[in-house]
This record gives sequence, C-alpha cells and structure tokens, in this order.
Amino acid sequence: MSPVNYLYLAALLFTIGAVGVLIRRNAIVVFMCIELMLNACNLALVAFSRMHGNLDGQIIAFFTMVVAAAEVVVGLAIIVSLFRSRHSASVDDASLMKL
Amino acid sequence: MENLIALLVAAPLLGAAVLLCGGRRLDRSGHWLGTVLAAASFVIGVVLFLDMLGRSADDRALHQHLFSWIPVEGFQADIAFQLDQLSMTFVLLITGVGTLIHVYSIAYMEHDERRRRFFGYLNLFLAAMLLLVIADNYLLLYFGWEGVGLASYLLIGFWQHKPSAATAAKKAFLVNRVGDIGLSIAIMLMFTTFGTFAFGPVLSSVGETGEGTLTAIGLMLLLAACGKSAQVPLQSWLGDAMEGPTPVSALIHAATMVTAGVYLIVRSGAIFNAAPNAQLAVVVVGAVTLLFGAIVGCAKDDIKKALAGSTMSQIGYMILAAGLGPIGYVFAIMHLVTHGFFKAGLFLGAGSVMHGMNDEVDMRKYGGLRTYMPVTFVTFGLGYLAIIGFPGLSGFFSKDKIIESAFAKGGAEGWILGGVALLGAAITAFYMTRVMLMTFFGEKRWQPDAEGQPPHPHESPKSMTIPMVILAFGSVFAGGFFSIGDRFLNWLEPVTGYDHGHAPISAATVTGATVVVLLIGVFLAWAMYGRRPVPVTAPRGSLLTRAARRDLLQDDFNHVVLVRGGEHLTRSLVYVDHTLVDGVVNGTAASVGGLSGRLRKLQNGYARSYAVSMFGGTAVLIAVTLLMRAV
Amino acid sequence: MTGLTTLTTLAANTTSTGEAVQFWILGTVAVIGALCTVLMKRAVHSALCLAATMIILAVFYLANGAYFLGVVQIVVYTGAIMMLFLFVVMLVGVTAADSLKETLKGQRWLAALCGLGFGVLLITGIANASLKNFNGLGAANTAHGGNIEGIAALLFTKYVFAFEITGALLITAAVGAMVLTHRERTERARTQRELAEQRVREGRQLPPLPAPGVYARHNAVDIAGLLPDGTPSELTVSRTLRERGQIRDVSTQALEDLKALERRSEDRLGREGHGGPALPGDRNDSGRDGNDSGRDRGGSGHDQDDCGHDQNDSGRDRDEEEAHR
Amino acid sequence: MSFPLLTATALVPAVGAIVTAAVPAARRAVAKTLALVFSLITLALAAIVFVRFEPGGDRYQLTESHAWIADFGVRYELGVDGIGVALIALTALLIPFVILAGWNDAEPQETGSSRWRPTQGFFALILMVEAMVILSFEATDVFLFYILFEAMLIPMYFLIGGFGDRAHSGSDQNAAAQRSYAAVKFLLYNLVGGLIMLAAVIGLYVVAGSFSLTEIAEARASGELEMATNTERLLFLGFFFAFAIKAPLWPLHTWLPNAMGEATAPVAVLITAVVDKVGTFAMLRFCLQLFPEASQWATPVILVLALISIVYGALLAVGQRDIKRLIAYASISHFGFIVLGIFAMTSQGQSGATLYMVNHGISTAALMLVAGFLISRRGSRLIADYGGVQKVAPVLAGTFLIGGLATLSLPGLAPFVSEFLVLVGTFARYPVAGIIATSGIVLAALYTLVLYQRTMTGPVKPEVKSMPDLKARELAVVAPLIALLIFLGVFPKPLTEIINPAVEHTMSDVQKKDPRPEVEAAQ
Repeated sequence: MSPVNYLYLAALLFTIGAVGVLIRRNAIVVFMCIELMLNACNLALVAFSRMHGNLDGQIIAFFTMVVAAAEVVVGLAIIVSLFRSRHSASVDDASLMKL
Repeated sequence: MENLIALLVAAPLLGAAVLLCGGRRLDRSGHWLGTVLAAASFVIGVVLFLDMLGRSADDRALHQHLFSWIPVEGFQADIAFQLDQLSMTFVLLITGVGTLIHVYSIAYMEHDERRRRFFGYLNLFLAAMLLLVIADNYLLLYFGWEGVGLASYLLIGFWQHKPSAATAAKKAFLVNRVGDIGLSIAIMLMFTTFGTFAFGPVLSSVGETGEGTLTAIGLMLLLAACGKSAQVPLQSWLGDAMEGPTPVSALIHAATMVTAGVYLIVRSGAIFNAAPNAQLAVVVVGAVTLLFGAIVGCAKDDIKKALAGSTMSQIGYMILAAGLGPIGYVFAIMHLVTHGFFKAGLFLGAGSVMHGMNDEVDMRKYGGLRTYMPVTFVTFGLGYLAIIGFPGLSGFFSKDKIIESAFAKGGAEGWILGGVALLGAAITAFYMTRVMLMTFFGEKRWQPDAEGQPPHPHESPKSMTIPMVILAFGSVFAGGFFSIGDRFLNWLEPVTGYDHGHAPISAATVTGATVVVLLIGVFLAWAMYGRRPVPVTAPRGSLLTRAARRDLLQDDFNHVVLVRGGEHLTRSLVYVDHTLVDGVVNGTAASVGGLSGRLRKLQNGYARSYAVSMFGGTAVLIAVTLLMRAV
Repeated sequence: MTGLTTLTTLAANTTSTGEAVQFWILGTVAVIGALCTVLMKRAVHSALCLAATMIILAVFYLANGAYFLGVVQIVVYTGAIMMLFLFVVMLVGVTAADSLKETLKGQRWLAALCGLGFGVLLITGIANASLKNFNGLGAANTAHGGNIEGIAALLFTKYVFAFEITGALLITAAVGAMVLTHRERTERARTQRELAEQRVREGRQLPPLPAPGVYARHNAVDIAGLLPDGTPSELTVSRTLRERGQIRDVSTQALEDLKALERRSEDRLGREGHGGPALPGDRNDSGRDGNDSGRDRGGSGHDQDDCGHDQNDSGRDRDEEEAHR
Repeated sequence: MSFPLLTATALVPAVGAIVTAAVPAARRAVAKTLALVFSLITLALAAIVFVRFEPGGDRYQLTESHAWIADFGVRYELGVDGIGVALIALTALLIPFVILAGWNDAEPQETGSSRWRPTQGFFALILMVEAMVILSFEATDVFLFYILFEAMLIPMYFLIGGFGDRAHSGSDQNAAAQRSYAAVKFLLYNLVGGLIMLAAVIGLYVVAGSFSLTEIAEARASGELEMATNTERLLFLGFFFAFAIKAPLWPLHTWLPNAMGEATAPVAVLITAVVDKVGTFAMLRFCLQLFPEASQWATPVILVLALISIVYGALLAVGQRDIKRLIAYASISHFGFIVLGIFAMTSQGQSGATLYMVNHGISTAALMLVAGFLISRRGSRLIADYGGVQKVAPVLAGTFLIGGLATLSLPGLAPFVSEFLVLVGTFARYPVAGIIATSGIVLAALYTLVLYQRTMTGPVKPEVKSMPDLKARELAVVAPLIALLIFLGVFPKPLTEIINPAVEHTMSDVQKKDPRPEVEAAQ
C-alpha cells in the first residue's frame, strides 16, 4: 500500500469536518469539527514528512497542534461567555452579523 | 478736435453714473446735473459741427481711436469713433432734443420721488444713443444699440409698481432682442466675409463679395431695424411703450431711438445698394408699416397710443425712403430730423395736456382744451400741421420729398410705393386731425379721475412750455431751412450718395396730389369728429376699427402663438426634464438599489451560510487550479 | 528497540502489510468516528467519537514515524483538549442537544454538495499529483539519533522564532480565556432583604417557590408538585432540571405505581412472572419482596423517564424550530 | 529652485482650512475672519501669478516637478498656461466674496451641542475646495489632476448636504431630505464620471507610459506616440464624459438644479462658478491636447449637445418657479455656450470660451449672491412669493438687475464679450450652429426679465413690505463684482492677452486654422 492513502484519508476527514462545520448548530460541535479538520491536516503533514524524509512537516504539525490548543482555549471561553449571556450554544442564535 | 468726440458720450455717461450711484443726497440737485451734462454734450456737438462746417465737404469725417476693445487672434474690435455728417446730424438731433426734454422733465417729473433716477436713465440713454451713432464699427454700434434698448427698458418700466408698465418694458426689450439676433448675425456674416466689421473696410469692399451674402447681411440688418424702429412685424412693442413717462415717449419712442433703424440702413447703404432684393424687402416693410401705423393711429383713443401709431407710420416713411437707395437716403434722414422735432413737440404737448388733466390719456375725455392751455394748443397745433405736411412746414418738405422719390423709383414699383405713400399721407392727415379735434375742440367731456377729482386744466409751467415752443419752431422752419437750396442734400450727399432717379411725374404734380389727399383726410376727420359730438364711450365701430384698436390683432397673434405656445413648450419641457432625463438617472439609481436589496437577502447573518459560500468558493478555486494545471 | 529500527527503516515507496492492514481497519474506524462526530445528536457523543478518531490518528502518526507527534497527539489533544471540550459540554449542559433539523433553508444540501465537490476535487488533486518514489524518514529520524532529537534540533534552530512566538501565543490565549470567562462582580452582592424587596416590587411569586411533589414512598426533586386542580407545576422543579427538561410527570409515576400494584397482586395469586406486558420494573424486581421495591421502581422509573423526556426533548426542539422559522 | 509659487497658491487655502477648522467652537467670529484673511492671501498670491506670467513666454510657466509615485511615473507636476492663470485668478477672486456672502449662513442651530462647530466647518470646507480647484488648474500631471478632480467632490458634498438653504422651496416641506438627496445625487453623478475617467486615465498610462501632460502632448505632436484611432476615441470619451458631467452638459445636467437649489447661495456659487469650471477647463486642456483627432471626430455630436444645452437650459429656466433653480438652468445654458466655443475649434471661439468661464463665474456669482440675499430676507425661494421689491429695496433690485443683465450678456458687461466671441467663432466654422446659438440670447433675455419683473416690479407684496435693503457687508460683496463686470465688459484686454497665446497653442494642438474671411477687406 502506498502512503498516499494517508493523504486520501486526510482529505476525507477534512471534508467530513468541513461539512460538519456547515451543518451543525451547536457551537461546541462546530468547534470539534474544526479540530477534526486540523487533525486531518496534521495527518497529511505527517504523511508528507514521511514521504520527503525530512521532519519539517512534523514541525509544522506540531505548531498546528499548539495553535489549535490556543485556539480551542479561547474559542471555548467565548462559547462559555456566550452561553452565559444567551443561555444557548447555538451558532445561529449568535447571528449578530446582520443588523 | 477729434478728441472731443469721446466727450460727447462721456458727459452724459458721467451724469448717469453719478446720478445712479450717487444716492439720496443728489435727490434735490440731481436733475440739474443731468440737464447740464446733456446740454454740455449738445454744446460739444455744436462745437464739432461748426468745426466740421469749416472743412471741405469730402474730409469732414473725424475719427478717434480710444483703445482696442476685444483683441483676439483674427478679431479686432475697437472702441473707436467716427463722426461724419450723418453722425453729426444725429448727434445734434439727439443732444438738442434730448436737452430740451431734460428741461421739460424737470417740471414734469417734479412730484416723482425717483426723479434723480429718471434723469440718470435719461443720461444713460443719451450716452448709449450717441455711442450708437458715432461708433465706427458695427460691434460698437451694437453696444450702443443694446444700450438704448436697456435705457428704453428702464424708462418704459420707470413706474414699475404698475404691472402694465413692467410688462411693456419687458415686451419692448424682448422684441428688440429678436431684432438684435439680426444685427449680431449680420455682424458675424461681415466678420466671416470681410474679416472685420468696421464701417470703412466693410463698406468699401462690398463689391468683392457675392450678392447672396450681401442680401443675407442686408436682411439681417433689416430685421434689426424692424426691431428697433418698430416696423412690421416687430412693431408690437411701441404701443405698449407708451406706458413710460411722456418725456420718454417723446425722446426715445418718437424722436431718437426708434429712428436708429433708419440710421442703420442708411449707414449700411453701400450693402443695400449692392443687394436689390434686400432693398426690396426694406421698401416693402416700410410701406406696410406706413399703412399699418396709420390705420392703428386712426382707431386709438389713447392720445399717446395714437401718436405712437403715427410714429410707427412716419418711420415707415423713412424706412421706405431708405429702401429706395441713394434716391431716398437723404430724405429719409431729413424726414427723420423734422419728425424728431414735430413728433417730440406733439408728445410734449400730449404730456402737457395729461399734466393738466390728471394724467388722463383718453381723448374721449378731453375736448375744448384750447382755451385752457393756449401755449400747448399752439405748439401742438403747429406740430400737427407739420406732421400732416401742411405746405410750408417741415413735414411738408420732408414727406413730399419722400413721396417724390418713391415715384422716382420708377416702374410699377414706383407707382405702388408712391401710391402707398400718398394714401399714408391722407390717413395721417385724418388721424392727426382727429386727435387735434378730440383734444382741443368740441365740448368738454371731462371725467373726474379715480379720486373723483374733476380735472381743472391749466397751462403747464415754463420749463415745460419753453421746450415745446422751441420744438414748435423747429417743426415749422426746419424743413424749409433744409430744403431751400438743398442744404441738407449737399450736407449729407458725400456720405450717403444721391441720384435723382427718373420721376415719371413732375415734382409739382406730386406736391399737388399730396396737398389734395391731405385736404381730403382733414375733411373726413372734420366730418366725423368735428361736426357731431364725440361720444365719451367709444362706439363699437367697424370690424377694421376694432381690429385697429387692438393693433390689428398683432398682439393677439403674439399672445396665442408665442406666449401660449411658449408657456406650453416650457411647461412640457420642465416635465420632460423631470420625468425623462432625470427619470433615466433616478431609474438607474433605483434599479441599482433594487439589485442590492435583492443581493442583501444573501447576507442573512448566519455564520454558517457564509461558511458554505467560503467553502464552495474554495472548492471552485481548487477546481480552477486543477483545470489550469490540466490545460 | 528492534521495533524502533524496523520503524526507522520505514519503507518509502510502499508499506509493510501490517501497516496496510492497520491502515485499512483503523482508517475505516477513524472515518466512522469522524462521521459520528458530525452526526451524533448530543455534544457529548460527538466529543467521544472525536476523541476516538484522534487516538486513531495518533496511531497513524506513530506508524508514520512521528513518534513525538503521536504521543503529543494523545497527551495534548485527546488528553487535554478533548477533556476541555467535555468540560465545557458539561458546563453548557449535557443534554442541551441541538437537533439535526436544519433551520437554514437548503443549507444542508449546499453543505453536502460543497463537501462532495470539495472532497472529490481534493482527492483527484492528490490522485494526479505525482507522488511517487518516496525516501522514508529513516535517515531523518536517525540523523540526530531519534525522532524526538531530530524535531528538537529543528525546533530550536531553524524554527526557534516560530517556537518562541507560539509561546507568546499560548500565554495570550491563556490570558484571553481568563479575561473572557472571568466575570468581575461590579456591584455588591444583594442582601436577602433587598432580594425580598425586589421580589415584592416585581410582584410575582412573593412566597418561596413551592416544593417539588413528594410522595410517601418516593421523594424526587424532579417530580413536579401538583397544583390544587391537579395539574403539575413547573415552578416546583429546580431551574437546571427545567433547562434540561428533566421533569418527571406525576401521571407516569402514578401509572407505574398502579402497574406495580397489579404485579404484586399477581404475585400473591401465585402466577409467576410470565405473560402479560413486560413492565420495565421486571428484571430487577424479580424475586424481591415489595418493601424496598419502591426505591428500585424509582430507579427503574429513571431509566424509563430518560426516554420519556427524550421524547419531550425532541418536543422542545420542535418548539425551538418553530421559534426559528 | 525658485519659490514654488503655484504650490503656495494652493497651499495657503489648504492651511487656512485646517486652521479655520481648528478654531474652538465658541470663537466663530475668529474662524470667519481667519478664513477671509487666508482667502485674501490666496488672492494676493494669485495676483502675483497673474503678474509673473508672461503672455509671450513658454506655454507652461512657473512649472514645478517632483517625483511622487515613482513606480507609476506619477509626478507632482504643476504649471500654468494663460487659461489656467485666468481661472486661478477667477477662483481666488471669488472665494473671498463667497466667504463674505456666507458670513452668517452657517451659524449653529439651537439644537447643536457645544462641540458641534458648523461655522468652522463651513469655511474650512470652502477653503479646502478652493485649494483643490486651484491645484487642479495648475496640475499638468493627469493622475494628479484626476485625484484632485475626485477629491474636490468630498468637501462639496458636505457643503451641499450639511449647510442647506433654510428657505423652503414650496414644493418640499422636508428640506433636509431634499438636501441630502441633492448632495448624494451630486456625489454619485460626479463619481460615476470620475470612475469612467479613471479607466481612461489608466488606459492613457498604458498607451502612453506616462502621466505627464506635457510629455504626452509633445510625444503626440512629434508623432512619437501613435494611438490607434479607436483607442484614442475611447480614451477621449472616457475623459469627456467626466468633464461633461462636471460641466454640466445636456443630458447629464440634472444634478445641477438640485444641488444649486438646495445649497446655500454661496455654495451654489462655488458649484457653478468655480467647481464646474474645472470640467470645461479640462476639456480644453486634456481632451483637445491629448486627443486632437478624437476631439475632431466627436465635435459634431458635442456641438449638437452644446446647442441643446443652450436652448434647453434657457427654456427650462423660463419654466422654473424657484429662483435658484432658474439660475441653475441659466448656467446650464451658459455652459452650453462654453462647450460650443471650445469645440468650434476657432481661436475666437476658444478665447471666447475661456473668457466666458471667467465672466460667467463673476456674473453668476453676482446674480446668485444677490438672489441669496433676497431669499434670506423673505425665507422663500419661490418667485411667486415676491413682488415689488424694487420699491422697498431699490439697491438690491438694482444689483439684481445688473446681475441679470450680465446673465443675458448685455453689451458693456463682461459676458457679452465672451458670448459674442463664442458666437462669432462658432459661426465662422458652423454657421447654422452659430445662428441657433444666437437665438439663445432672446431666451436669456426672456428668463432674466421675467424673473426680474415677477420679483422686483409690480405692487409691493405685504410680505416684502418690511424688507431691508442691502447691508454694508452685502454691498461690499456685490459692488466689486459689478464693477469688475463693467470693467471687463469694456476692457477685457488684460485677460485676452494672456488667454490668446494659450489658445494659439491649443489650436496648433488640434492642427486647426481659423477659416479665412472670404475677402481680405482693405484695412
């Protein structure tokens, strides 16, 4: 089997995550889907680093994780405060983009 | 000596400036200043005249170049003056009559709190009129031409609180503007044809261009003359112009301004001589107006309007003469001068009558005034005799000469024109007699005025009668003085040229015929107005009479066709502008607005639908890149 | 160690059969997990599925020779981040599930379409990308004597600035989270007196809220007390339960009491438990004496009521949707 | 490196704007005085420019050139030819009067809070406009010009929308709505034009590889720079469209009546007498100079449009019930004359057109400002609300009449000279057009005199009985303008002699010779 399959898998996961982001209303779940997408990217990166035989890919994946961590922390904080103020974690409820 | 020329204009101009900007502090002395400056201008004129007499006939013209007015590449308009015999004649007439009327106005306008401004306007008029006649190129003439138009606008509408006066002023200016189109187009034609519009070069190089161009120029000049001199079809303003104070009617609308058209044609004689068709048009216009004015004059009960009609008709004579070419130029000007005297005198007389009759203008409410205002009666009577061409008085000589030269035109044309001129003479005699009788003879038909004051007619003060007397002198003796030994002919001939034409009938016959028709006219008038009492309220009268009372329906025509039509046109255009032109613009704006409104619906504010679009966009991008790679 | 060497000599162009098998099995599971993450109704379940997927990914990392990342994946992601998720989910309310009913018209179809297109395009892209002859990680991993050393070498030399910046980023994030979640108490806590006065001012519910329905043989805070006219009063149940919709209806309680009564009477009549509608109580009740069965029944009542209020959960969702439209 | 006179001329008002705007809210008088002082300094500088400019010298004088955006070859290039000088003089001359006339037009309403400083803003904006306009007359770099061309819309927008005429125009009760409508219309209209022009500017750069007017013109003249016919025509249209909107030329005129009707009289003067001149000026300087062939190609259509503007504008002026809208339509008619003169391609026509820009500026300023004084007294823009003013306020009526006579271009007043030049110039090449245009003088007389008759003459309306005559300040505004009108009407030489050389240059750009007269009259 060729390691390219890992890329296919990553692409699949990424797509699933993206669709999830689009169809779920619960902010938390949306967030999870985003994480899923990030992970898919990481997988691709790792696979690449294996293919090219250097560790830069892994480094990038590592950074992705760090950033993801930071992002999750802030994002969840936002969700919590949102929930406090509106008693709901639905993305649509937070539709303040339209006046 | 030629440096004096500018002073002719400068003096009254200064007066106008001072009086109009001077403010109230001049209210008490202003009219004296105005009169003095007018007189000064007259004096300068006389000085120049004497100087001119001192020189031989062919180098009498004086030139003065002040400065270059509009210097543009290939276009030179100068502020420059030319004073030849023709101009000199006008200068003397204008300043002389003008000064007299200034004097007259001092008393006439005494009770008007805006007398200072009145004199300012009068001076302005003098300046403009002088500029008109001493200009040495057509553009400067145009300057004066419009200037007198402005002055007449201001003076006709002097009593602006009267809507009729304001309207009349506006009408006069507009009709004149129509004529001005003619003048400016004529100037443009000259410029494109000769590259200049100074009198000298243009008139001297007439021969080098085709007759077509000259005819066009001639017709355009004629149009201008019609506007200024109230000739058919642009005569309609003159009657209404009588709304102005009587001195104004005397000076501007009888003696001087309205004759500017004649001056223009005579001045441009060279052009007309080379363009027979244009000349024909001129004589036709003259003949028509001659009768038109006379007929109108017969029907008017308003003394000033009747006189206005006669003015129209007399100028018709002049135009007719001017249209005859070298045969008639001199006599046109001669009649112009004599007419200046007696018509001004008549108007001043009419003013004096109105002065005594609580500004009543309806002759049917006069009657039997001769005993109450003898001086007025005498002077007016002399003017009357002069205008009807009573043998021996000015009018007789000048008009008779015109009729002769009309016959002298020769051929059928000559007969027709001569006949018309004779007929005109008859009608003139008729309506002038009518005026005379209705005003000074018969029983009193006085009516109390608006305040119920019965009029108590009285002779006017000296400052009014003296000018009248002087003018009466002029109207008695001027003609004779000019004609004896052809003084006037010799005086003007170097400028205008002269030829005898070939009269089919002897001068004596013509004179005889003139006298006969004159007597017929007088008799008819006496029969109608002298024998039986004149009803106070005008009888319905024949169809012609009624038409004549309404200026032969000219005004109604104007009203229906021009005014109404214009109103409809403008109103519809306003509508079009608002709905169509602006509508297209606003429509575009609205459609854009609608589109954006529709697009706005896409912005539903849900983060997820935005995400979908982003996601789809990404997909599209990938597809594009792949395709690019593929191809 | 041998494993390590085998892994370090990681095949380049193709992989060992073991890895292939592992890939196919775990890959399928991962995909299923991902799908569940998206499709599961309750956030908790999504979180768990995601965690599963992530663990599998960790394994894949390891399989790809990214030992460090594999471990980090487990520790940081599955260990920390996912737990954080669960924590928040709990905070927000375990059963605050959002239905999968779509509120935006056509959103789901669009999403599906875009997803499909995107995926297909991506995969085609990968497919016709020229990804042949690989050189494995072996060299790289062994260069500094191991994957971790290798990463460290890169991280502290080549990527040191990025590394430092991520540090700053993390601190910022931590502070940010604190700022966002920490609520400063601006005004002094109101005393009981003030609260009472406020209640009087608002003029609703002057006396303390009524107690939940308490029965002789069963006391549960989640049972609404009955108003004089016999209808249950929501007020009597604590707000949290109301939020979650975990209110039990007295009627159901009464119903199953009745059934229990019947069953006991049957016992008495010596007919052993067969036939008749199988009641929820059965299995744990069989062969017990009736004294303590009440509590059990209470417990069994719980199970039953879970689905019970699941139904009225979906009921509430329906209401929400009405609200949305 | 001599003293950058042109920059200074434009910089002074800009600085003045900033200073004026910075004056604290309470010190309104200070702000006004400062604005006036700065505008006077500008006038002095403009006068220096006028004197320093040698008619016989190079085409562009007092030039300055500095690199600006090197990557696109955009340079800060200034230079004036006679046309520019004349218009700069006009602008610098009018602004003090505008400021003086608008002295009390921008007092804060009671509703305004203490921090709201309308007065400062008003005068600052006026000075800003002046700065931009002057600089746009000086710019010889197409891009620089374009930027100014667009930028001057912003202060104008605020001047129109922010400081409307308090007088109701009868038809509309909600003046504010009308005003903002007018302002937005003005802005959008001109922005559209500017947008198309921008495309043309970029296109020009692509074709010519430079923004410098002088360079391109030289290259065109020397034939180094060949343009494909269609390219040139498209570029020309792009430029012309913007200028035609600004000018404004029928049928792109509809923004002007709204803007002038709603704006205060001084701002209306600013629009029609100053800002719009940029459009006609740009036709002369850019359209003809950069695209001579295309200009000649488009001439017939443009002449027709100009003629329509003349007659149409005059007719609509006759039909107006609102004094200021009437003046606006009269201006449209006059702009028709200007365009006619420019595209008649004769030296008389073009000198006349340039002169017309100046004279029309002065005459409209006089008429409009007096009208503004009149309106501020009665609080109505409807002609029907007036009558017999002449009786109670003779000086006001007199000045109004003179302004009107200037509008109908009476000989002896400045506009006559220019109008006659335009007519002659047009007639020389296109007789029919000349005749049609000449008929416009009757219509001009009609609307002017009707306006005067309805407002000033007749019995005194009770509402105007207590109307005061012109105050000293107002007289100080009007009198100099009238004096100037008369002076330039009798002695326009100072202007013509600096304009003529510039016009000769333009004529040589379009490679046109004046039609020779049929016969060389013996001079």
